[in-house]
Amino acid sequence: MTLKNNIASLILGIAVISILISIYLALVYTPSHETMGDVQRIFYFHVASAWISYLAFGVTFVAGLLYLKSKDLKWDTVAYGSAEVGIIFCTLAIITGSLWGKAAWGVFWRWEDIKLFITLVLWLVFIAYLALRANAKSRISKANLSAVFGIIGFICVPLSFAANRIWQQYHPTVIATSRGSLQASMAFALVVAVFAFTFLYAYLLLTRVGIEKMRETIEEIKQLIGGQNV
Amino acid sequence: MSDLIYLYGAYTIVWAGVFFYILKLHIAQRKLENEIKMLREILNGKKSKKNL
Amino acid sequence: MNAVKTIFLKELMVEFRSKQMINSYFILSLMIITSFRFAFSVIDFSLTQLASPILWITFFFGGMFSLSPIYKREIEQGTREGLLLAPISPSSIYLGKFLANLLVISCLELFTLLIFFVFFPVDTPDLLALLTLVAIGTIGIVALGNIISAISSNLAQSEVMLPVLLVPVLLFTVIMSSVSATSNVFAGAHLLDVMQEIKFILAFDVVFLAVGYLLIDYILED
Amino acid sequence: MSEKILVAKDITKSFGRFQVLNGINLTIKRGDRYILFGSNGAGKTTLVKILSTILPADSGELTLFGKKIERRSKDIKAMIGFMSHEPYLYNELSARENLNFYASLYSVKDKKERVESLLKEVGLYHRSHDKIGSFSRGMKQRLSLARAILHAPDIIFLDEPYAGLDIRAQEILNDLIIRLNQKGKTFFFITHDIGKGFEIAKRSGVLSKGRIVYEVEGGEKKAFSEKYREIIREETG
Repeated sequence: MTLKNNIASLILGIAVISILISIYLALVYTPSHETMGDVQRIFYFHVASAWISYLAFGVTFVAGLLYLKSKDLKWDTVAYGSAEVGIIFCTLAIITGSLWGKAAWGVFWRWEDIKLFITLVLWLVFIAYLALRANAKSRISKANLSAVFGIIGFICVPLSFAANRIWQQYHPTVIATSRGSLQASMAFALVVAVFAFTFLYAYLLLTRVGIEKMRETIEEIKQLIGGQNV
Repeated sequence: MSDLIYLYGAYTIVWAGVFFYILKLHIAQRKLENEIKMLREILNGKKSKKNL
Repeated sequence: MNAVKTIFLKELMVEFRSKQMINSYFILSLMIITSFRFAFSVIDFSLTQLASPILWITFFFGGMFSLSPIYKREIEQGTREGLLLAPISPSSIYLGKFLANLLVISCLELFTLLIFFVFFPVDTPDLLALLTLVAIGTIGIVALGNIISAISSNLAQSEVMLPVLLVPVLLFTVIMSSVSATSNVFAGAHLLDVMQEIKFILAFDVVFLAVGYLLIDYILED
Repeated sequence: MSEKILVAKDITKSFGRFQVLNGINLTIKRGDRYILFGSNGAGKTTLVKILSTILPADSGELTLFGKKIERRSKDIKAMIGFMSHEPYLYNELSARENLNFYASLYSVKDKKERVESLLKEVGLYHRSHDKIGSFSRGMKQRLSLARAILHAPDIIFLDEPYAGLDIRAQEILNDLIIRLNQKGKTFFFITHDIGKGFEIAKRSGVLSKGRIVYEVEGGEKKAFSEKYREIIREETG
C-alpha cells in the first residue's frame, strides 16, 4: 500500500514539475506565432489534452481485450478508470480546440475539420460507454458488455477517420489555415507539454483505479461483517 | 489583442478542469479511506468479542 | 451451418407471426418521410441535395427501432437459456438472426424507397448504384444493430440505451458514408464513380460482422 | 448404477462481490434421481445453471461423462437436458414447430417421428398445431419436458419444475420422470418445496449458503423435513 502511494506521489511530483516547466515554455520561452500571435499558445495544451484522451481510450480498448481474454475484473476496473479520465481530457481538448478555432477561423466549430470531428465522435462513443456501465444489471455483465462496446467504438474511429477524407471531397473546402511549420522551440514546448500530461494521466488513472479498488474492499468488508452477524 | 481572451479562457478551463478533477478524486479517496478504517474497526471489534 | 439456418427460419417465423419489427418499421418510416415532406413544403429546398440525408435518416431510425426487440424478446420470453443450452456456437445465433433481419429489413426498405420516390421525386440516372448502396448500407446497419441490440437488451432502460449506443458508432461510419455516396448518385454519379465510398462501407460491414461473430459469446453470457 | 456421470469439485461462483456458491462437491451416478432442496437465494438456480453448462463457474472442476467442461463444449451439451420453470418455448410458434426448432438445433435424427412420439407421450398430440401462447401453464411445462428430452439426453436437470402446476399436472410430470428414469435416464432436481419432490427422490440433499450441507439416500420424509427446517432456521439466524 505504501509502495503504491510512493509511486503515485513520485508520478504526481514529476507531473507537477513538468507541467510548471511546460507552462513556462508555452507562455514565455516560445516566440509568438507569425500569423496568429499569442493565441497560438493554446495549441500546446490543446494538443496535449487531445493526445491524452486518445491514449486513455486506447488503454480502455486494450484493457477491454485483456479482460475478455483473462476474465479478470482488474482489467475492467482499469478500462473504466481510463475511460473516465479520457472523457475529462477529451472535453478539455474539445473546449480548447473550439476556442482556438474561434481565434483562428472566427468560428467555434468547423464540421469540415477532421480532427475536431473525430474527437467529437470519440467523446460521444465514450459517453455512451459510461452510460452503458451505469445501466448494467450486474458486475459481470457490466464488464462484459462495456468491454465489447469499447472495442467496437475504438476500432470504428480509424476507419471513420479514413472515410471522412472521402466525404470531404464533396464539402465546400474551406481554405485550410496553415499553422506554419513548427519552429524548433515550439516543437520542444509541445513535447514537454505532452510529456507532462502523460504523467498527469498516469497519476489520475492510478488514483481512479485505487478508488474503485477501495469501493470493492468496502463491499468485501461489509459482507464479512454481515456474515458474522449470523 | 481581443483574441487573447480565448487564450485566457482556454488556460483557465484546462487548469481549473484538471484541478477540480484531482480535488474530486482526493475527496473521494479520503472518504473511502475513512470508511474502510471504520469498517475494519467494527470487524476487529467483532472478532475480539467472539474470541472472549 | 445447420444451426444458422434453423435460427434464421425460426426468426422469420416468429417475426411474421408477431410483426413486432414490421409494424414499428412501417409506422416510423412513414412518419419520418411525411414529416420531412411537410417540413420542406414550407421552404424552398434543393431536392437533390436533401433527398439523400432524408432517405438515410429514415433507414437509420427505421432500422434502429425495429432491431430493438430481436434479442429482447428472447430474454422476455425466457428463451435465451434455451438457445444457450443447445449444442451450437453463439456465433451461429448471431449469424442466423443477422440474416433473418437483413431479409426483413431489406424488404421493408424497398417498400420505403417506393414511398420515398412518391414524396421526393428525385432523378436517379443509375438505379443500380442506388440499390447497391442501399444493400451494402443495410448490411452495416443490421450487422451493427444486431450487436448493439444484444448489448442493450441486457441493460436497464434498454429502449433508451439502444440509440445512445448505436448513434455514435453507426452514424459516423456507415450512415455518413452512405449519405455522401447516395447524394452523388442523385446528382448523376454512376456506380464506378462512388467505388471509393462503396469500399469503405464494405470495410465497415466486414468489421461489424467480424466483431459480432467473435464477441457475441461474451454478450449473451450473463 | 455405478458410472459417475457428473462430478463437481469445489465449484464456486460469485456475482461481483456477492459469493453465491462456496465450494460445491457433488457426485451423480447413472440412474440417479437426486433432489437438492434449498431456500430462496441459497444458490440453487445458479448451481443448476453451472452444472448444465449455461453459466461458467469461477473456480472448481466440473466433469460430465468423464470429460472436463470447458467453455461451450458442444458434444457435452448434446447429452444434457434441462427443464426450468421457464418453458424456453416461443409463444408465436405451435407446439410442433417449437419441438421441430429444438430438434433441428440438436440435430436429432428421425426428427419427424421423434417429435410425433413425444407429443403423444406428453399428451399434447391433439393440440400440436395450436400456438402455445394459448396453452395453460401445465401444458407448457409438459411440452417443456418434451423439449428437454427431445435429443435423448443422458442427464436431465430440472429447476423448480413444479412451480405453478396443479396437482394433476404434477402427477403427470412425476409419472413421466419415473418412467424415463426406469429407462435409464438420470435426473437432478432443485426445488424449495419438500412436499412435492421428496417421494420420487432416490437421493436428497440440502443446499445452504452456497454449500451442500446435508445428503441422504432414501430416508423418511418426516425426518428429512425436520432436518431441513433446522438448517433453514440456522440460516436465517
